[in-house]
Amino acid sequence: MKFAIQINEGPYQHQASDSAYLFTKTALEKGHEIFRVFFYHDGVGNGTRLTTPPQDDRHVVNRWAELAEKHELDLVVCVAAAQRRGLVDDGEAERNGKDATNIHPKFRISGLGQLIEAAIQADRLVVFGD
Amino acid sequence: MKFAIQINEGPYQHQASDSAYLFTKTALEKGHEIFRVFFYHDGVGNGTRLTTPPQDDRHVVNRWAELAEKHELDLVVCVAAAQRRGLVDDGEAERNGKDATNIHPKFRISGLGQLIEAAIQADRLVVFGD
Amino acid sequence: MSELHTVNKSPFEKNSFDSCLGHVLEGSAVLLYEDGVYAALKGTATEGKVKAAQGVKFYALGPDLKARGLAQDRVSDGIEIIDYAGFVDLATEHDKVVAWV
Amino acid sequence: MSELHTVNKSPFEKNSFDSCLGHVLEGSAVLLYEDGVYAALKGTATEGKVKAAQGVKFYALGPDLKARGLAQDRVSDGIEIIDYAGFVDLATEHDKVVAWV
Amino acid sequence: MSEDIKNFLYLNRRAPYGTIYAWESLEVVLIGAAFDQKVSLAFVDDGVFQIVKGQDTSAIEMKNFSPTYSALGDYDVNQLYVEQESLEERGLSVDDLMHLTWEDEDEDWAEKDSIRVVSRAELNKIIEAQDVVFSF
Amino acid sequence: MSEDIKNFLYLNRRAPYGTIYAWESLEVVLIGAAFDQKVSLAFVDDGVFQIVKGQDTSAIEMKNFSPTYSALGDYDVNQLYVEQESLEERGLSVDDLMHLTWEDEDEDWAEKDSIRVVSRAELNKIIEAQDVVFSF
Repeated sequence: MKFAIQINEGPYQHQASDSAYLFTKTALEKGHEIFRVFFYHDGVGNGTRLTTPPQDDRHVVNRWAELAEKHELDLVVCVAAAQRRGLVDDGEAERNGKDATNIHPKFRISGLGQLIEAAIQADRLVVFGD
Repeated sequence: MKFAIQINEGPYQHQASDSAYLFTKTALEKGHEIFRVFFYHDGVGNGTRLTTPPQDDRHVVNRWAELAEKHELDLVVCVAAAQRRGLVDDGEAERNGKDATNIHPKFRISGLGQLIEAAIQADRLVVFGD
Repeated sequence: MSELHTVNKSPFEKNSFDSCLGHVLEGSAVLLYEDGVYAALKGTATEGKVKAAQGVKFYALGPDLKARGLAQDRVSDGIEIIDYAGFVDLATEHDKVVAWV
Repeated sequence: MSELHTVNKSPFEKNSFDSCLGHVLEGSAVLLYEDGVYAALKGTATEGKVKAAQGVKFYALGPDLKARGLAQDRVSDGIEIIDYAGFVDLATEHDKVVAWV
Repeated sequence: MSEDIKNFLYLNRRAPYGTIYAWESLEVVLIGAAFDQKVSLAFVDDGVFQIVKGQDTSAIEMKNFSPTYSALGDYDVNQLYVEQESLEERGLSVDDLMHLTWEDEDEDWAEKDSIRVVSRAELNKIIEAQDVVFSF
Repeated sequence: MSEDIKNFLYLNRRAPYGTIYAWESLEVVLIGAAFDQKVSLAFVDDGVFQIVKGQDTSAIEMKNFSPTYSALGDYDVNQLYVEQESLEERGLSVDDLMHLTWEDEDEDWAEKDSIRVVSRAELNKIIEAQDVVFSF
C-alpha cells in the first residue's frame, strides 16, 4: 500500500516527527511504499542540517536523512512555511538574498502542490501534528 | 520597573512572540526597563536571519531586531535549545562543525543561567508560550 | 501577595482556563489574551465560571478580541477590556505574573 | 467506509479525545498514541467514555504507554495494546485515517 | 482521469491568530483547488471562530487573512460545513459568521451560500463519505 | 546578598515526551540550582505524569530523562509539591510516583522525601508565597 505522510511540527518540541519516523520506518519494513513525506508548518524545521542534539539522544534530522538514503524517500519541505521560518536552500537563498543555507541535502523545498499530489497518489494520508 | 521576558515558541506558528513583542514595546514606551528577552524551547527560532515572510505580513525577526537596536535590548537565545533546533552562531558553528550560521546579528546565544539571572535581577518575569 | 494570572488558550480547546481558575486566590487578577479571550464570551459555559469566581478581577485584551471579531457586547459583564498599556500596568501593579501556558 | 481516528493529546489537557469521540461512527477504530495514551487510563473520567462508545474499537500504542510508565494493568478493559506494526496495519485496514491533532 | 478524483475534506478545528494552522491550511485549500478534486471544508470546535465576521487584526499587527475565505467561491470551493453543536457551545449563531457565497455556473451564475450549518450527526456522515481528510 | 535571594517556583503542567517542555524545564531547574535561590517545583495537571515511576522510552527511541529527577536532591532541590486533585483526576496515587529523596545535612544526612502531596488549596498558598513563577 502507498502512504503519504504529513508532519506539522518541528523536531524535539513535539513528538510528531518521532512518531511519523517510527510509523514510516515500520511501514517500509512491512513492504509498504512511502510516496512522500511532506513537512508543513513548523515541520519544516526537521529539514535543517544545523542541529546538534545531545549525544545521548536521537538525532531527528539525520535519522530521517538515513531512512531517505536507504529507501529513496522523497522528503519535501513546504516553501511557504519554510520562508516564514528560515529554512533555506540554494535557490531560496538566491531568490530572497540570503547569505547562507541550512537545508539538509536529503530534503528538498517545494510547493504545497506536492502535498495535494501526495494525497491524490497515495492510498492513505497519515497526519502527525500537535 | 524592570521586566524579564521569556518566549517559548517560534515565530508565526504561535502568537507568543507577537504578544511578547507588543508587551515589550509598550513597556518600553511607558518608561519601563527590559532587563532581557530570553528565547527558550522553539522560541530560539525567533533569532534566525534567514526568514522571508510574505511581504504584506509582519517580519517577526526584524521587528525584534529593530526594537533591540532602538532600546539596546539584550536578546538571548538559549544554547541548549538552539543546538537541538539548528540555530547557530560563529562559535557554535566552529564547536559543532557546522558549515553555516543563521543567527541574526542582534541576537546572541548563551546559557540558561541568563534566564535565571534575568529572573533574579528583574522585578517581574513575564512568560509567553503555547 | 497579589497575583496576575494570564491565560492565552481557548477554554474550549485546552484546560488552561479551568486550571487557572482553580488556582487563583481572592484579590488576584486574571488576564485573558490571545485565544484566551474566547473565555470572555457571553452565553457560554465559561461565563458562569467567571461570575462564580469570588473576589477575582477579570480582564481581556482588546486587541485580541478585535482581531477575532468579538465586539464588546459579546464580552461577559464584569470583564474589563484593556489594551497592551493596561497589560503592562497589570504586570506592574501585581507582585508577580503566573502564566498558565 | 471504515475509519481510523487517531488521538495524540492528553484528554486532561485538550479536547481532541472528546471531539474525536463525538465524531466516530460505529464500526470505526480509535488509536491513542503519544500523550493520547493517557485516555486509556483506568479509574478516570475517560474510562467511562471509552466503555460508552458503541461499536467503536479502541487501541493504544504500547511504546507510548511504556515510555510514560503505564503498565498494561493500568489500561481500561477493552482497549487493545498494539505496537507500530499494528499502527501501520490499522492504517491499511481502514479506508482512511482521521487525525484529531 | 476520473479515477484520480477524490473527495478531500479539510478539517478545521483551531481558532485563528493564536496559532497559524488556520491560515496555512487555507493556503493548502487554495493550492489544492487547482487539482480538480471534490473539496469540502468542515469547521468544528474552535474552527468555527475562523469564519467569524468583523475580524480586525490591526492592533495585534498580524495579517488579517479572513477576507481570503470570501475568495474560495471563485476557486469552486463552495462546500463549507459548520457544525451546529460547535457554534452553540461557543454562544455563536450563523449570523455571527461571514456571508460566504459562490456563483453557480449551471444556474446562470446565481449567487448561493457556501456555508451550510449541519448537525454533528450530519457532519459525521459527510466525514464518512471522504477519501482523504486533512488535519492541521 | 540576601536581598537577591528569591523564592522560585517551577510550575510543571505538561506530560513528558509528547512535548519537550517537561525535559527542558528540568534543565532550567538544574542550572538554576547553582544560583542559591529558594527553589520549589509544583506538579499540577498533566505535570504529575512527569514523575510517574517505571518510564521506559526504548521503544519510542527518545531519551528517558526521568532519572534526572532523582538527582535533584543532590542539588538541594527538595521541595517538590504534587497536587492531590491532579493525581486523583488521573487515577494515580503517590505510590505511582518515583521515590525522590534528599539527605539533610543538618540532621546527619538523614534521608528525607522530596515529594509532598498537597491539596489544591495548600498549593495556592505556596504559589502565593513565591517571588517568581516559571512556566514552560
